[in-house]
Amino acid sequence: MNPPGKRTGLIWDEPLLFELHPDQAPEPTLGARVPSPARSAQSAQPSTIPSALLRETPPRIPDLSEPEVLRHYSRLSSWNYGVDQGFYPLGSCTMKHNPRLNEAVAALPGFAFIHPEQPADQVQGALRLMHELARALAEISGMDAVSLQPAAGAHGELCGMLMIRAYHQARGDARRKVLIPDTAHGTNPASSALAGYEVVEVPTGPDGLLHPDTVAEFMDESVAGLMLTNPNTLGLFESYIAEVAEAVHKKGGLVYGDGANLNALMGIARPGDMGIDVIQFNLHKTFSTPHGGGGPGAGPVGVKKHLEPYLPVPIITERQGRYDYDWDRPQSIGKVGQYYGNFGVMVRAGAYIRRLGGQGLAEASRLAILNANYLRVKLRDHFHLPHPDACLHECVFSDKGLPSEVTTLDLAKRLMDYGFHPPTIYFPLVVHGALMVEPTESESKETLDQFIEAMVQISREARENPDLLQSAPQRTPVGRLDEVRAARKPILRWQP
Amino acid sequence: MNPPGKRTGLIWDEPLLFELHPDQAPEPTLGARVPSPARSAQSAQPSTIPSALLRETPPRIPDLSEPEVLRHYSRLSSWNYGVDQGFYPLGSCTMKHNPRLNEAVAALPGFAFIHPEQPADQVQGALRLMHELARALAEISGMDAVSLQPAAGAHGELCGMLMIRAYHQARGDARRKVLIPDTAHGTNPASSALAGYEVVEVPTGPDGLLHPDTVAEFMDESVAGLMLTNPNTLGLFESYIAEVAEAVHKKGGLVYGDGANLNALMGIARPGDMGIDVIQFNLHKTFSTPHGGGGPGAGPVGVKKHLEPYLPVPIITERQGRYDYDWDRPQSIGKVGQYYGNFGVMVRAGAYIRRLGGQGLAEASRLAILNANYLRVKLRDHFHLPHPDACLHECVFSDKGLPSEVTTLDLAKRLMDYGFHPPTIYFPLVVHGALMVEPTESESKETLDQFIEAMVQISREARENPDLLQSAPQRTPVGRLDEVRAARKPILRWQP
Amino acid sequence: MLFHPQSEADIRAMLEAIGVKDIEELWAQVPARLRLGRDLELGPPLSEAVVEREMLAQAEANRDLKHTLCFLGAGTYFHHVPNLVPALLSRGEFLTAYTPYQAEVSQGTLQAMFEFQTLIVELTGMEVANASMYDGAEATAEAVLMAGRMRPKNTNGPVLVSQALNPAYRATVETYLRHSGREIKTIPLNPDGATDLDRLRAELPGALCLVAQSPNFFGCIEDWPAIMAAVKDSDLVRIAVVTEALSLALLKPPGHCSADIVGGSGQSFGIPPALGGPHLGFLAGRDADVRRMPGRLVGQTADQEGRRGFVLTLSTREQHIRREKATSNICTNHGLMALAATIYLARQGGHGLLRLAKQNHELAERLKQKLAAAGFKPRFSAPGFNEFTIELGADAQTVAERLAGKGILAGLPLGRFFPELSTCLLIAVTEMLSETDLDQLVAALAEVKQ
Amino acid sequence: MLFHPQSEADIRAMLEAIGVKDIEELWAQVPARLRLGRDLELGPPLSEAVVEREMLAQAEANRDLKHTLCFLGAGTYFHHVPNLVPALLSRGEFLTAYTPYQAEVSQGTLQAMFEFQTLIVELTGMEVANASMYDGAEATAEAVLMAGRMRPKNTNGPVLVSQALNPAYRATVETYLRHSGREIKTIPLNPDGATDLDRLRAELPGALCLVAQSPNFFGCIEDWPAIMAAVKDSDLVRIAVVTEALSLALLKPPGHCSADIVGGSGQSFGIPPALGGPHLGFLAGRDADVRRMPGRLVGQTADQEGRRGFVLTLSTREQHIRREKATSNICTNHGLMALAATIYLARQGGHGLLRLAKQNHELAERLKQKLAAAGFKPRFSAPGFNEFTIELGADAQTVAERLAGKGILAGLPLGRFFPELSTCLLIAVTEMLSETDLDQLVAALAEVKQ
Ligand SMILES: Cc1ncc(COP(=O)(O)O)c(C=O)c1O
Ligand SMILES: Cc1ncc(COP(=O)(O)O)c(C=O)c1O
Repeated sequence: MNPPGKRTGLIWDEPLLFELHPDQAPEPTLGARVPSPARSAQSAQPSTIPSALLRETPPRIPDLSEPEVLRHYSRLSSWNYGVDQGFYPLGSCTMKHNPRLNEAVAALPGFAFIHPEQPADQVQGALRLMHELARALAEISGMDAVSLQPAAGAHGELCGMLMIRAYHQARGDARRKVLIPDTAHGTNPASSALAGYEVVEVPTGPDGLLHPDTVAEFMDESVAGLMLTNPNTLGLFESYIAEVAEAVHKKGGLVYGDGANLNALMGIARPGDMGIDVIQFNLHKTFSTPHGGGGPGAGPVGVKKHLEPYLPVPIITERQGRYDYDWDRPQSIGKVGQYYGNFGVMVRAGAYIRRLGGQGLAEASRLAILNANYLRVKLRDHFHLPHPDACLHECVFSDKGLPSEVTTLDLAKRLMDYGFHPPTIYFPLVVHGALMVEPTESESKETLDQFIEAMVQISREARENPDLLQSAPQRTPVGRLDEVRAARKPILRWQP
Repeated sequence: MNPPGKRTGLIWDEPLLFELHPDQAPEPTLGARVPSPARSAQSAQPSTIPSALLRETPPRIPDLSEPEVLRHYSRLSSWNYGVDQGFYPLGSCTMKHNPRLNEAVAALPGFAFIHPEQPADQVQGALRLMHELARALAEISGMDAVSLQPAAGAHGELCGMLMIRAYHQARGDARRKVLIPDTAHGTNPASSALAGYEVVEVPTGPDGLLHPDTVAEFMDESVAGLMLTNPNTLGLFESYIAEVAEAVHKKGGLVYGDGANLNALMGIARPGDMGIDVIQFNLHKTFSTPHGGGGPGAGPVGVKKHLEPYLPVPIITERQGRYDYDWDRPQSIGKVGQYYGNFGVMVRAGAYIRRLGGQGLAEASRLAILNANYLRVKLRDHFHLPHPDACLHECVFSDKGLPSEVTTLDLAKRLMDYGFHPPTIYFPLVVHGALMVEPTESESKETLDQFIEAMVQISREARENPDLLQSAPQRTPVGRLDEVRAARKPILRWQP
Repeated sequence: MLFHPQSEADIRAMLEAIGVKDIEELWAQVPARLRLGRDLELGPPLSEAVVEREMLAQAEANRDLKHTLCFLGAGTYFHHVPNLVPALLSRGEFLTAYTPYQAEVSQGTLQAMFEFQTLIVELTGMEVANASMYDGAEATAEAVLMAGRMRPKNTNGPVLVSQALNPAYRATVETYLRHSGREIKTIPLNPDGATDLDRLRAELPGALCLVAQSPNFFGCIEDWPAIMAAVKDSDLVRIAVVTEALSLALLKPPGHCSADIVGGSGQSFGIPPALGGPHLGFLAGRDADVRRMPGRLVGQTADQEGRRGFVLTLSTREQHIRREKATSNICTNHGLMALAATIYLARQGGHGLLRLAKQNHELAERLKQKLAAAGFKPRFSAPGFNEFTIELGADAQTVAERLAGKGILAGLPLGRFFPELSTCLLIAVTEMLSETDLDQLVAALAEVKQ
Repeated sequence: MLFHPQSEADIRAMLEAIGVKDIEELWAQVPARLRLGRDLELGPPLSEAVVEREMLAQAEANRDLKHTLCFLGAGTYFHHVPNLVPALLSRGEFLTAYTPYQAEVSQGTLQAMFEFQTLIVELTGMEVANASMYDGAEATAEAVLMAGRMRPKNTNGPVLVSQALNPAYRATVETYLRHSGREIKTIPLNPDGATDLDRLRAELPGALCLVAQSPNFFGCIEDWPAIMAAVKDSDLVRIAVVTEALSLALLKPPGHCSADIVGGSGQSFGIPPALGGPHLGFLAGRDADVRRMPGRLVGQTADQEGRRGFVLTLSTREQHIRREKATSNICTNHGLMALAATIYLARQGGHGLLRLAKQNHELAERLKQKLAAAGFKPRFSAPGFNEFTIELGADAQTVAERLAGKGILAGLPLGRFFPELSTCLLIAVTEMLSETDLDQLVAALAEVKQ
């Protein structure tokens, strides 16, 4: 492991965009400015718009040249860490490799430059792609029908919960509550609440799993359903999932499966075979589409037959090789977004699925599990692991046993000095000072070994030289940032 | 100016490709390997090739996955400095902005995926582009005809010198020598030698210019021609160019103009109007095509009427809107490369010329001159400037007045610590310890001011704290590298 | 090797370290009867070359806008995407990072988002903007929910929605509200195409919020000053929606007219249409309401040594901290699209953006005149920006289909959304169209009319 | 603003600092009569959108290989370009840097070039390779000049060139040699398509070098061991040329058969055909001759603290140091293309490259069989790699033109280069072709034959 920071790096002292040309010049002169895309007479003032409806001054955005903009964002990018740069074991986020084929095909004019209101017969290739992607997701998950409309995982959750709601409503069965295990991701309760449900937290057992008995206890006719993630956020497979689902179904409830962790299951087991009624897919996690510094993602939602009537409109249909939009679905929950979903993300996921095929996807899951378990075993002697004996695609350590002056946050920041992106921290909430590591299948044994070595060294530093952790990171463009100060007196925009 | 190196940067400790997976594994198994592009039976051994003609072992290149390769070269790239990263005033190289439009259009399948042996009627768009580019270059330079075949500036020089040779030969006039001023770029004498000429160095005057009298002195019937650069490598316009050319022509010689510095002249003056008979263009300099870490460039060559018969074959012709290759040119020097030149580079240059138009190109030259003169004036009190009163697109400082323990090299290395790419050093040879600064038009006054401030500060450091210069650079991935050691016992390839 | 770097030797070594015989042992927790027990039926792995070829064929089975004359708008606009934008977005440092939870290694994303927030504030005339929403429709729905949080006592008051709100936005708001019991009331239009202020005034009492769009769905510019004056004495939350963000460079921003929330789509800023997504939603509000806003916010702070830096902030509004009490469930947002818009706006500059907006407007006006000369009357008389509704005097769907066959996307036939407008076409004009293109449309329409 | 960042205020401030009234004053040195005094006639500045549209139209006026069946090779091969390659090449750090004169800020380029040199050494079986040449033809010409430096006493001996050397390579060598007075002698072929070793032996005395290509222009694999045996007792410099670099993964590399220099084209390694350029030339030699090599060399060294690093080295061979005594005039080379090849080879790996080579070979053999079954005989019997010459029994130019009209680039009609082969077609087969594609060619040829 190379000791941090022998040499200093060229870190640009890059100002904010607005500080690049601090004094806004008057309208630039002919030569220096961008010629009009079409040759049009330059009239001073739009004639048909009353001046009361016009802006008084142009927006205050500096007038820059292309090289300045290019350099500004190129430099800013160098302050960022992506999967392309190094190991990014952000738990629950599946930071796998983003194949460049995906990007190339998504940029094809036939995909990028088609208008959502073009007649269906002008976009047959796109509709076919969507139709085939939906079918592939159904096959992977064991669900009966899939809508690609939601824009992200949380959006898929909301969509799913609204369908559950519509389902009950259609049967005149007004239910108020949704059960959610304490291991759940924050979006689960938030989505349930957004769908108008009261959230009831269900405790998991000491084994980190949800138990059918517990669920049965909470289950009654006021409960619309249960929302759970499998494998859960501890990286554990919910072994009692079938029994849990049965307990829910017995009382007329439905089971929502958060599919964010599907990277652990492809070709191994299918949510649809476990009693799950509705699930969302995170294409930006399992299906290799880039995370973009926080999106865009895509959160298609899959359902069993009984929920199909409630899917958002439109649905893409196929009849004798012709694809079309079906808007005529009276029981649909309606639209959850402006159009048909994040098509550009679907293209990428579609390319990935074709490239790997069934075999390749299964191998991805197998190797993701192998990688996580390797880390689990290699690190469990150095960091406390609440569930030391098993995991699927990720494993969660706690801060137990760390010297009291050292926090999980310190540990995360210190990892930066070793050249790694930190894992997810302080989640799931059921683990104190959690450190959630998801290596994904994309990492080599060499990389994992380097990470292990760094972690072991840091655990030693934590004991012998805690200051190294507390003052970390040292090798980043800025030192540890004061989050409290940011929140106390928020500065949320630049001001001259 | 921010003082260098407060924070250390994430510098990857990236091994060589061959060290990534040190032990070459046996052929990887099914799942992990790239599926065959076409489904083809996998036979063990090619049946029709005698085994004596087959390789004994596969090439020793590690078998890596896509994410590993992506990360390896992404990391390596972060050790590199491009124009996108910052100011790159490499004199004589015209490191101007590379518009991204150029890259996009060059990548269009209709340009990138056409075969040089396709029938002309399948590549009419490409031939038209070449034809129009040649015409535009003729207009810019004032020459009569242009061949786009040479692959770089030096290649264009060779091509031009071979044409001069063919010209004399055709007239039964065997001449042996070529005159080259002492300010010339190294490629000039090298290209002349490659064309079989004896090189005679001609001294420039104390004003840095070539004088007609001097040239006349050297000129006789054994001299095939003169090769000069205008503006020359001191950034000075050869004011006596017309008289110099006359002196050469009078004795039956021809004048070769090295067009590498054309960025100083567009729309201002034209080599073809100054008595120059043949010139090469450096598309990667003047016409904004990227330098690619050392190419590819393109070095089209323009000639006056009397040299046109000697242009390399083929020539692109146009007749009634139909474009074709003309191979039937009996006096041609033949081919200087495999096909028609670096077409991909031509596409980029063509886009640039269309985008800027005549006005925009002139403005580029005007601002390039402005920028260089601003640096000249702002720095001339701090660094010795052999020709302090004038320059066009670049200016050349010397090491005169620097403390004796400090070299131009030290100064260059210290600039890196301030976040700048160093200028060209030790060229032109006529200036002792030269520092040759070419800002180009792409840089803002802000950037120039920062550079000036850094230079001024370094000149102070040179006096007060020379060690700072001698031990520079500190902020780069490696410290100053030992070039002597590299040359003494060359290690030119990786070995296990 | 493909995307997985483990060699067989690696796999063996790892299995040994873990202490299992094979990978299957690692999912012992999965009950046997829940296992799939067969291969997924998704075909064999394919080479990059083959997938690329197939995808190219599928892409070419669509008629792309670069090979049509596009007068379609209606919430998605075919503007030029400067090549700088995809070139920068494709940098792995931006493309393959995630939510900047770890600020010190994410300053690139964070500073760019801070710039984005500032740009949206400047364009909308508001005080604070979040770091993106999914799209304009979702942003609008979230704006309505935010209004509910801003008026916590108003648990039942209706949402007033201008009839000229984009129908997809309207539909999304409906989906988000359906279970809440809150009513949605439509404020109809004046004959000139702008929202009827008398009808609006009549509905004010007890209403939670007003949602109006300008330029509205029919291309008409709403008179923000007049609307705001009409609701001046009401407690309702004023939500302004913008679907053609370019208009903000030319028109008086709603934030200069006392809007409380401005939401909409930023697709016009360097984002390709892509059959409707990913686009960009934005949401801006007032400083006082920032803690009721949904979505991520980037704030400025400093490190120990006082160096400026940026972090995600006020996250107690968010689901990962507040769970069911969060202001929204949004997690992954549209960060890369916000970056696209940021780069786009930096590239245009204030003057450049204004010039482009004027150009769009003028071209649209020119087309209006040409159409009028050919006998096609605008349906509404209110001023417009770059889009307008034309009365064809014939079934617009039929006309549009015939022109589509000739490579002209003449506009959106309005009958599907407003049966009473089935002879009307909604036409958008951007800088991608030349004078000749306008003439071609007019000629084609005239031909069809005969 | 466009590409120039100076505002008017900046320009004024700069002029003032310089002490001139306007920019024109700065070219006082340019005599008035040499000034242009008018605008360049190159049209007005155009927006990015307009140029993009025009260039797209011009690109689409070409028939690209992604929309044809391509059996054209002859020195340029239509292989798959992995998307990883352009994605990495487009990173500004690589794309917009120049020759790595300043090593400490150029380690990315330098290490990659060092890897490239190593890869070429490994593939050719030689000891040292330079950091690229322009293309295969120029590399070959430079190899011949290098041979001259290796045998300084042989000032007059002829250059022996196999008749099956790519004609464009041959032509380029001729151009480079024309003024030298050195003769070029052609070594003809055996009927089987390989170079005639008897004729070669006959020409050995006094010759400077032998230039032979394998697989040769007609697709035939030359028997390197036999050729090298034939020239064993001669002092001549053995130059091996490779135009289809992929063959090096399958065939015995010339460096394993005592070649002195290996030069050729690396275009097959991730570089698009692009109407013939930019491609990639490579040149490899023996350690003993390194100081006689042309072109850049990257060498390993260390910094003061012993950290490994890379620099340009042995530059006393180069024009910027040695001027007219340099080993070549090359300055700007094809660095980015060398990087493309490096990334390509890293992506394929040794086994992957071999597999791909086998696949190319097998497909070519399959096509040969299919053609034979349809009555088209191979012209030569020597074994081939992925390219071969077929006898059509009709004018090949005519046949090729007819097939081109049907979207099939059937191959190169050889009559233009070898009149005696005017009924022959040179056919290349790569992994971009499927079984069906092969059948289509056979069927189309059969149809034309009737
Ligand atoms: C377990 C889990 N569920 C749901 C989500 C929400 O997905 P998204 O961020 O796409 O909205 C996430 C994402 O972080 C997650 O990890
Ligand atoms: C003045 C001058 N002439 C000629 C050349 C040679 O051009 P190229 O490097 O393209 O061969 C250069 C390039 O550095 C130059 O600066």
